[in-house]
Amino acid sequence: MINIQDIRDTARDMLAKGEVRTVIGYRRGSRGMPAEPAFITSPEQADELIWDPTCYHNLSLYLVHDQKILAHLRKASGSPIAIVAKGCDARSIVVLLQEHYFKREDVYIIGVSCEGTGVLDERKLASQLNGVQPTLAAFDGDDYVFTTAEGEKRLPAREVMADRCLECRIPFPKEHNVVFGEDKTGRQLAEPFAALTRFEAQGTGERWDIWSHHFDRCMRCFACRSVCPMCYCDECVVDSITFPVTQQTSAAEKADRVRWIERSAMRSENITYLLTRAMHLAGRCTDCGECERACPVNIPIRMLNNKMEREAREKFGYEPGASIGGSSLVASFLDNDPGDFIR
Amino acid sequence: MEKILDKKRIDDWIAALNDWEVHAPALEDGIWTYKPVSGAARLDHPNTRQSPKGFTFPQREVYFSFEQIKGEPPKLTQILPKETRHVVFGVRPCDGKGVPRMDKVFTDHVEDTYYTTRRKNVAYVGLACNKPPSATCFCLSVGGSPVSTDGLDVQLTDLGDRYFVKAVTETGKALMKAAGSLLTEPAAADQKQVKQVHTEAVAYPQRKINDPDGAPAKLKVSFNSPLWDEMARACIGCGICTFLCPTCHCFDINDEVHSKAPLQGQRVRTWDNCQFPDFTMHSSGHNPRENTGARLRQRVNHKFQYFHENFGMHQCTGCGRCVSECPVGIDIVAVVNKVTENVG
Amino acid sequence: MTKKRTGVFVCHCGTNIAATVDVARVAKEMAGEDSVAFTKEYVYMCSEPGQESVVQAIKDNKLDSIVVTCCSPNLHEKTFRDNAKRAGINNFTCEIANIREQCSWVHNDKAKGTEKAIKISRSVVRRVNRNQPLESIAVNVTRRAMVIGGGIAGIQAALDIANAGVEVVLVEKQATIGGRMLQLSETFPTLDCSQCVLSPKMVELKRHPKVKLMTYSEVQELAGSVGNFRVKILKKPTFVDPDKCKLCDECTAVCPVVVPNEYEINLTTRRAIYIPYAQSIPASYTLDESTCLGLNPVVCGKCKDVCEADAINYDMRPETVTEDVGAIVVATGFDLYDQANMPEMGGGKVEDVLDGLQFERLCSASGATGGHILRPSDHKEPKNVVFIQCVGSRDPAKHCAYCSKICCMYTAKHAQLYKHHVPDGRAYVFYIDIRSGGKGYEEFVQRTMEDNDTLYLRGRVSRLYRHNGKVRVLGTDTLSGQNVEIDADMVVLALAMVPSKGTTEIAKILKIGRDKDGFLAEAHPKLRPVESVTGGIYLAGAAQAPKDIPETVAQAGAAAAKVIALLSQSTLSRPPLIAKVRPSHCTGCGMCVDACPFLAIRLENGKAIVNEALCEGCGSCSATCLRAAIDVKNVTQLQIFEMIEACLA
Amino acid sequence: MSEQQNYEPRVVAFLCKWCSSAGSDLAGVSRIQYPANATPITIPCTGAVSPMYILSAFNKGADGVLVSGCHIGDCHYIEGNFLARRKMHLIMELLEFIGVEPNRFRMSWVSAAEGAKFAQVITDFVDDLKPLGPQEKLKKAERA
Repeated sequence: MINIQDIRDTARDMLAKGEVRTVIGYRRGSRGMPAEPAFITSPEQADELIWDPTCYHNLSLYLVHDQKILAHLRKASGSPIAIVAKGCDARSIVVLLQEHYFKREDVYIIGVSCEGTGVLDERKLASQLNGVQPTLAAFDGDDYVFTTAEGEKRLPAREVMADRCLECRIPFPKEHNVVFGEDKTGRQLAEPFAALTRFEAQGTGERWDIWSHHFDRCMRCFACRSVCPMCYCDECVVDSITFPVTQQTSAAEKADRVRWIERSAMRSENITYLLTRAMHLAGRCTDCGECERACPVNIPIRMLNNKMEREAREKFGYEPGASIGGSSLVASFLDNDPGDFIR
Repeated sequence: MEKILDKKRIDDWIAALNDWEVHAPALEDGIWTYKPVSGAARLDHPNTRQSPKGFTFPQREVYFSFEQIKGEPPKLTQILPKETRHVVFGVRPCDGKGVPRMDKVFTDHVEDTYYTTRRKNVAYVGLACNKPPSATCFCLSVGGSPVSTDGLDVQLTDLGDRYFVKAVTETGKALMKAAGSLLTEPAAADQKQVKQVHTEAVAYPQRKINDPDGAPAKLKVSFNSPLWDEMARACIGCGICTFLCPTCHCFDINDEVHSKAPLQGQRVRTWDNCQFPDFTMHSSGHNPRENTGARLRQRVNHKFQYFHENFGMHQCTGCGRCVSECPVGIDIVAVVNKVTENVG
Repeated sequence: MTKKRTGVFVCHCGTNIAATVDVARVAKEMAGEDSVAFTKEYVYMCSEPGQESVVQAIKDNKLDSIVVTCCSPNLHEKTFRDNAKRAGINNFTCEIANIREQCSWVHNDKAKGTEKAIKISRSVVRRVNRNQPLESIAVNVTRRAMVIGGGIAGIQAALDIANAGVEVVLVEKQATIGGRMLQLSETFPTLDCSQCVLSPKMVELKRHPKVKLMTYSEVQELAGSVGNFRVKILKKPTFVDPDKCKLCDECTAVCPVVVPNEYEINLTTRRAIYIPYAQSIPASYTLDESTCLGLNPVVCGKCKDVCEADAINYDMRPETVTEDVGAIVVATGFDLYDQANMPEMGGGKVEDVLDGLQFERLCSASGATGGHILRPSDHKEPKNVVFIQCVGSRDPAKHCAYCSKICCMYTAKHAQLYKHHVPDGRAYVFYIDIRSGGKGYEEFVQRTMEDNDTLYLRGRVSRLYRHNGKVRVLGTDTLSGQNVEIDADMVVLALAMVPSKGTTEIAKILKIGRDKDGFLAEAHPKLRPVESVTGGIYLAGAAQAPKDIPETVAQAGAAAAKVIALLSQSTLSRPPLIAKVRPSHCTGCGMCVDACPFLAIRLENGKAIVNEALCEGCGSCSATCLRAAIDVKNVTQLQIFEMIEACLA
Repeated sequence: MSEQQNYEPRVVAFLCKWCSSAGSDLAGVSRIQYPANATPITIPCTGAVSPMYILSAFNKGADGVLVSGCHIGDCHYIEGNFLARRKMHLIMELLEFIGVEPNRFRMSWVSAAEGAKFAQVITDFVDDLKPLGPQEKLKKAERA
């Protein structure tokens, strides 16, 4: 069981000593139960930090933001940033380190173990609470406890936990500077890739019916991409909402961008966008599930990434975020990679 | 015109609207979405995930097609929306409020043919909120009300086993007339109950913008407030807030080329979003709104200052979608309150 | 980007293209492309007037780029790029659309062929529209060559190169150079002694100041490209110092290990320490590590004890040597098709059924029998010998599809040699037909038949087996239409020539292609017969296809001439189609660094940097980069994108 | 039925320059006839085939996409086809996963010597594509 005071003390201490310039963690949000990202820069603010089942955000995204801001301001990073990271978040940081996005010494990882639970899926909770609005969520052993207008409501975490947490194999941040909570690696609340396996059992036609329905619904708000720490490209190859233009960029370079897809949110374009994203996350996605959580129209985006994750694991023996050194999945190969599909 | 409709007969009314394509909220994939009605319509939704603005301002609008054979002048053919008549059931008052605001944008100075063609062919049958459907509702703070009829053609009020049906516009009357004998005259008790439901609805506690009337002036002087950057620190720059918003209307125009020789394609308008980093990117690489703070300020100021200066009303209708759906908890109510808190 | 002015030149190739592609329509469709300012069709674009018209059209129409829609770029890309240069525009703005090999020759439906030709041409026009003018990259040349294989092909190539003053490294897998030719007794059609003509060349090679000889060595790895190869060679230990060895032969006398002698095609045996032939170069013994009792004085050590010259050293270890060379000749030779694949011919298990090379060793004065033809089973002179041609060759259903080319001639030679040794013997030859093209070849065969009284039977042998101490051969004489049954004392099989064991591996190491039969593939069957598809690597001898000695020597000379020509230049130009980084998009993730097979990319200040000298332009980086921050020049993602579009228009 | 017989699938074939493109040249030199449905795009190496090319070809209406290169171990660039094998495996799995018919994407190894094999690969691919009919799933609708 994590005592939030430990995290606060660590944050306060490090800020007071000037060892870090910011602590990125979670705090109470203004709109009710869900936590929100907190950027703590002074020791006095440390007590704002919280740790509860709504701390679902993968905060490593803000390490990426920080690098972008520094690059924009042409500033060196100076002292490191401390970040509260769950198992999946820490693995994201490992992938970012593997891709040289920043240096290990630029980040101080305050690891938090998800222990026997994980984070909340608000959609599951809503269906359990039948319209009652919770105002606070808390961990209590293997349960979540919710504060509502109608009193306290206790639910086994397993019933309202995010699927990815149920399926998580390593709910512990192996890469860390300091870690809180017990390492419950090996706990398995649900079969990994369970939803994926169920989905795959269907025929080609059924799979297409389901996916085409979802592809039709994508609005291309790019929340999935914007919330993803791995989608750090300055310009997305498929549909850019950011152009890295510098004084050196020639007119030809500006004009000659490949238009892989149109801006129209049509099925064909949405497919190309979403499949490209899945391909580009192959071997990089650590299944933090933020893309699926952020999606305002509930497209099961995570399943695409899961599919790639399983292929990488089962066919190529590759585990994203397992180690800082070593080549990326698609930048490497093994002599005995499967080739039966090739004629 | 005020009538009573037995809840069980709503499908008969919809069936009677055979000149119209009828849409109503349906629960699909865990969210409420406007769908063409097939079978029974149930208006027991809180609010739809997306606003109904797509009926007049679709995410993709084709302006015209173009064709050019090498050496010849280009040929342009305008493509106007089909003149299909749509009626949308279950529109919440906040989204109804969005309609006149969109009208202002697309018809006030310049008439946008694409918008007006769609607008004249759509009717909204609203549904008053007996209590706020979401914890993030704040219509009362922005000149709205859970029982507002603005922008609607018909207003329904849920009276348990029946709806109180009130015509707001001539189109609304026509829709009601099409129902014929399905609509009955309200009894005095009905009138009384409606009044009571409406009173209670307005009295129901909501989240509050502390000084909505003072907001335009206060925001104006807070342009350079450091709070913008602070409040936007967590912003991820996605398009959820604007795409779900009933009044966000920014768009991008692109040519979609289908063939290069001969040149063929379409010019299309698609939704755009002021929170995307490229929204104000100049081709030089300079971006006047270069960070999330500047972009959040733009959206909030547009809702609460610029629009107000132009049209004398807040653009925000208090639906709360941008608050509830923001993946990182950016909360327009909190932002306005915080930025205006200690100003004059 | 200012608009391109592209010229499109549609070649009829006589009727090769025009018969199944509507060339006029291709030209018309291309004229409709935005960037196309000029189109022309012509019957033979590669002819002198055709080429001139291209040059003229470029000048007259101020074209800045051209597309020639014709045959494979392997044939005329260089031709037309040179023309582009001659006309004053950059040669890398010229591209070829292959509408012959990839279209007109493989589709006889004119409507469909035309449609496809248009798509191919259009995609290339779109590609050229984005081609950048590029300059070739000059690289220094290493003025050294390597020859792989020390048979007659390798020896000849090495001598020719060395005599031009270029240093040569000759790498031979066996303990001696000489190869297959050293195993032959006499050669057709002159019946001169094989060793007598070869040995002087071997000695010359050994003594040549420009030749570095590496026997008992194998090529392991190749890096670099034309002009600058780096070759890793494994030098296997012989455990005998050739400088000390006095060739006294005391060691073999004491060696307790007896194994089949592969140099005598297993007709005799040798010891674990041995010398392949008396004429071996280097003239030294070799201790075969795999059969020696253990290189250990405690276990055996007899040879070391007996060696007065102290030439034997058990502590020798394999050594890896790196050689830098500018060009390579591959002359790895042939083996015979394995008899085990031919159960109808006894599968190699019937006594007194020999292959051609074994028969050569029987005839050879240096062979096991001292030049007497004695059959292996009982060492008696065979009185009836059956020679069978086309064994394993010309049999696409079961064995090798190709004609092994030299078997008609060497069988005739074998028959003559037999008759010379055993004048009262009877020689039979089973043949399908006689292929005796070559100077003096037909006359030689006729002499075999007439002067040497050899019975030629036209037909195949269906079966052979031991019967009453003889080999019973069952065959058909298709001329008389009768079955033939011969009880032979000895049978000689003219087995098909196949690429030598290890050809597959060497081809892989060198990245040169093999043809469908496994022989090393030439770059073009007619116009580039001694070049491999890889620049700077040349082919000689039977590794490329079955051939006889004169042909082998000629090809070796040709390969040597190519090497000398290549290395006579002080610099070479490399195609500039190499990777280029867009620093604005590069985040320095390093995935391209990992993907690059040539270690040509490194990270510097958080951005990828391409080493232009190492980059080969394969594009693995660009397909791996997630943010399109690296592209191969003139094969950019934008270009491929537009080509895809053109293919589906 | 007759419509299906008349239907001609449109295939984009990415051929590596050294093996499969040379193999297709050999098919030409040998005059081996095969269906004209596949338009070749020659690329330096299969390792240069970005998954984007495959998605893009389907987006632009290809009924089938072929990627063909050197046999494993024969890559002119040493290991480009190893990298390609992994990438193409992933994109193939992904396409199948969302319900694209497996026969729409194909990869083959065709060496410079395998002219007949090249012709066979194209023939088989076109035969397998015909029963599937036009590819509409990923294709950009021209008018919407």
